[in-house]
Amino acid sequence: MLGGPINFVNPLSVLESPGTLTGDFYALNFEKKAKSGRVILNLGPQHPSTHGVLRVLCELDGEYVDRAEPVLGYLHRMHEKMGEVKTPWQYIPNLGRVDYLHPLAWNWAYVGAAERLAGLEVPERAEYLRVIGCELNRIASHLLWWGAFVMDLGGFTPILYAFEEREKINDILQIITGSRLTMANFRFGGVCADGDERFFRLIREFIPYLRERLKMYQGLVTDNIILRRRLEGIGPIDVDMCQRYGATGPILRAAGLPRDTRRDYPYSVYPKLEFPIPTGPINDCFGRYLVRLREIETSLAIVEQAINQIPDGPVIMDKAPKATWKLPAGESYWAVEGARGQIAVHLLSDGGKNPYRLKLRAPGFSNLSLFAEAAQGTLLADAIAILGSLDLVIPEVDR
Amino acid sequence: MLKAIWDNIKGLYSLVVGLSITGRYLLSPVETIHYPRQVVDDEILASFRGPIQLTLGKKDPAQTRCVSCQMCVKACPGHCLKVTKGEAKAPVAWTYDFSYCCLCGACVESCPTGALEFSHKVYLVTVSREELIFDLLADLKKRAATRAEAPTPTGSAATGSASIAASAGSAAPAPPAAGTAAAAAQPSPKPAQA
Amino acid sequence: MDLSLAIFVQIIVAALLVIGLMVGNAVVMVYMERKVAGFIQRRPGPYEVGPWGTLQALCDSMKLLAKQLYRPGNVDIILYYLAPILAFFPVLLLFLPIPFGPYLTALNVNEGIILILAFAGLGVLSNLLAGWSSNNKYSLLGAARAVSQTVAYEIPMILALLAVVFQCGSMDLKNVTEQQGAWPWEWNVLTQPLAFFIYVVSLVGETNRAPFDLPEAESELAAGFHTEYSGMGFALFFLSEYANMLLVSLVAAVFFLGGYKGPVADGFWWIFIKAYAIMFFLVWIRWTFPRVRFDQLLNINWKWLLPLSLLNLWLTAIIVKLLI
Amino acid sequence: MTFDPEKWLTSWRQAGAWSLSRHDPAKEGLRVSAFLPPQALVRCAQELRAARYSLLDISTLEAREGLVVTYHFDSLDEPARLAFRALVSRKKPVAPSLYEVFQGAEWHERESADFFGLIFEGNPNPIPLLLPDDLPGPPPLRKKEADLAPLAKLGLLGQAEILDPDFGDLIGQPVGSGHQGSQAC
Repeated sequence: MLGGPINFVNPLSVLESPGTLTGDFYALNFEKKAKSGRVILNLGPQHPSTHGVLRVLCELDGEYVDRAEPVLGYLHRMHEKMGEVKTPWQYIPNLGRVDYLHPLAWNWAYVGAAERLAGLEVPERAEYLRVIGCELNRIASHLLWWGAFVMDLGGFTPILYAFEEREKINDILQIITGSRLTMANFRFGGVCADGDERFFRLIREFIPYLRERLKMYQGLVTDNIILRRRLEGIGPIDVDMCQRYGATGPILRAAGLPRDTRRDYPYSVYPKLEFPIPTGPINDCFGRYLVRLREIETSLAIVEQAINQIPDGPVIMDKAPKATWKLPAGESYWAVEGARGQIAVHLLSDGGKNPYRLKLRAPGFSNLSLFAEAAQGTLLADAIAILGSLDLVIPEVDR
Repeated sequence: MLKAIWDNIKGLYSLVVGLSITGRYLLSPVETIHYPRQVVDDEILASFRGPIQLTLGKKDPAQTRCVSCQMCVKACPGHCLKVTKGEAKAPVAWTYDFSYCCLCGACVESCPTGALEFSHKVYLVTVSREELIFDLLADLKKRAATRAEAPTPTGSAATGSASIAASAGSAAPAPPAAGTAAAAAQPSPKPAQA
Repeated sequence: MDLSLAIFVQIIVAALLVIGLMVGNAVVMVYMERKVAGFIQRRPGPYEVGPWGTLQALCDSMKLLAKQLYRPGNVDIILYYLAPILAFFPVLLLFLPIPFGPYLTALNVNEGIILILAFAGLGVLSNLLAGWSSNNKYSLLGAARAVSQTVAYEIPMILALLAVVFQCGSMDLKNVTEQQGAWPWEWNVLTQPLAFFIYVVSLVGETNRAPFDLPEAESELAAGFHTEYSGMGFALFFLSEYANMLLVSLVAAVFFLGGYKGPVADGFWWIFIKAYAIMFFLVWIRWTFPRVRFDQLLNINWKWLLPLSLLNLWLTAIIVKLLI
Repeated sequence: MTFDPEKWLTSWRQAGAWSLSRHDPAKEGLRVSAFLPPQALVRCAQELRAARYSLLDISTLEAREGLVVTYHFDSLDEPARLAFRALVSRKKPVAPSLYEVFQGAEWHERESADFFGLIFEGNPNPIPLLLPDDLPGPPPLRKKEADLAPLAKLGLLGQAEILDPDFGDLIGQPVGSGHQGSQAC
């Protein structure tokens, strides 16, 4: 009994005699701690607003969520084990599958960790192409989040507007990555393909276009009184909570701390680019919403500078590692800023054919872990809003 | 109290703004492409990485450049390639199981002779797993035959090293692909359009 | 005796016509909803079945009819099957007093609006039974929401209509129509703009349409009270939802927009044009706005609509008293 | 505020660290790390919490000497990533839970428990997180005896200053070795 409401027990019997529930291991474990007279609602794994296959067990007091516990693992594919049975090169396509909305950042975290470990030099043009790809990808990720979040709140149209932009970004990224979803154009020591004239032309056309569209988003969604009333003051997540749960990315920035791996641990050509780090005026759902929308503008600014600064040159180093390349022995922990927070890869090698151990630090994993505390005592609808505001991509959480 | 009323009136105005935006889009033309009747531009497909195929031979298009060195087979993370070496260097069988392929390009990039490239097959549809196991040598012969009927100028001299877009030797050699081939050879932000 | 037999036959014929109207309305509305949603979202909507997808709704209803009636385990069987029927049939009755044209009324009753409002309250019972009997927690929550929402939104709705009743001095729908003129400036909407606004807002709440579609809020409660219904059970809920929409829109047309009266020639076409204009507006806002939260929904009702409608009623009463 | 590695090295030395390492942040991504005795973990985590550090992740790996549990921390105020590690026996893998200090540790610990069969004492909800509750077989990331690499080879101790003699014996580096290197770094 995996999904849906926990077995078919009459809701009345829950009120009369708790303890008669049957369910799977997780449901029973959750139910053990439930107070009497409470309804236990099983949101997911198949549920319209759990973004894939997250499952949340909720103990409801009326419509108030008294206790919530996310149950993970429905999309677990053991990417860490796959990292140990494939050569470093062969593992690169896997990274696109870890987080399909911001695959290039995951590519970068892994490739970057290996490059640090092996001491590879990346040509500057490749670094710029990485920045452009990663930032466009971040915009695409935030756009999809924006649409899905508004859909969680009951507005169906924005997600399709977001997809229009997303398709344009996919058209652009397809030129340098060859695919539209699970992109993987990063190679050790560079990227696999150069952008052509059309690539830069499309980006130049896209930047003013998206800026215009962002104004439309403002009118259609951001200023909408219903949306504001749904989000303002809901689910405050302060710095202390972020610290205790290790939350990063827009959640931490909405809490008021300008932490951004691109700035704190400057990598690639980010030091040459000027961009603000948006921090939220408020730490509630609406603050997180605003931070993400501003990050779209920030990323646009970065891309605009990058396409103007990009130098000529090769896009991959000479004698770049091949598919059978071995990592030198050692340890490397390297992080990049993904759309959801700090993506880190802990890569250890004993000099063998495959990496010895690969640990993927998924920002969504830490961000989701605070949901139980943030959702406590909120209405069910607010809990859904909080869940949406965390920007979850379940494949990334489950890995 | 008064402020609350004023806020609500302003809020009602925001609803009108939202309605005007969706109303505008209601009257604007649709954005989608209606697939069987319309298709996306070839320009977009030119950079799409579909299932791999063998590059047409230099002298005889039907003759593959593959020398059965097994580099691609070793590089493939999905173990989807099978190359059987014949008497000479040339392969006698070249099987490609697309159902295991993750389109990473390891084979294309590791091929020392540039015998592999990505196709631009977007509309590939099969109803069974078996149909996804391609015999690439037969496919090459078929393409060579079509090409012989309608010869088109291509610039597919690029060795399969770095550029994914360099695979311009397919049946639909779009100008942008040739342009990227030039860009890969001598990268610059604005390569000369071929 | 003869007269009562004639009325009986008239009602039977009218009921059959109304069933036809309800089904036809659902077909039109499904098509309109999907087409409007499609164009708002910049896609074509239904396209393949029939010219411009016009037969899509018919095909959908065929599919629903042909589907197996799947019943989950441990449901309360009687109530489970009773609920969709109960949702469908009271709505039939509600169309009887509506004056579709100068001589096109199924049942002339003096207190037509009372009849409509009284039976409109029955609809919520079916939601409650559906949610209760289907042995699903989402359904139960949806049913609880449906009851409190519908009960709450009926009050400002009644009060808004009552203001018009005060003004016209009649509860007879035909009489109310006759007192309005053909042109828009002769309609009640000009004399009762606040009542019209309140009525339209509570109409959205009453028919459980987005942004007030809390009982079936899909991102929270999967599908709310009808989560466990498939096939014909679902189709009946669907029919009754659209029939309810048509009904309240017709009432709005009668009370505020001059009913069957219109420029050039009076007739049933005017009332339908007006009703479908209101329904188009309902569809439009559904695809524009996010959903409100449940407590906000009730706050809007009790803190804003109810005082406003009372104020409106009071003002109307004073003005009517002074003028007469 | 600038990062002062000495502060943490001193604090860990007092806590009875087995070894202390300085790292090259550009290459390894960390400033300092230390092997701490398991009983000192919670206290050191509390110090980090008081200094506004947050727990990034818990990364476990199996080496020949035992299971190494690496706790990665980052400061909320400055770029100062650091880590401390615990070495636990492969036969009886028990480590203390950091749940009381960093609530986010609960999930990371459960993940390590899934993958390596580690037991975290004090975890409030010690049930499988990512793997199903009825998964047969050993924990998936445990390696075969023959595949295990020694700690020294994995670069965890590159420039380490060994403080504990038993630990030094275990990893084959005497106390005080690597000290010069650590100073030079």
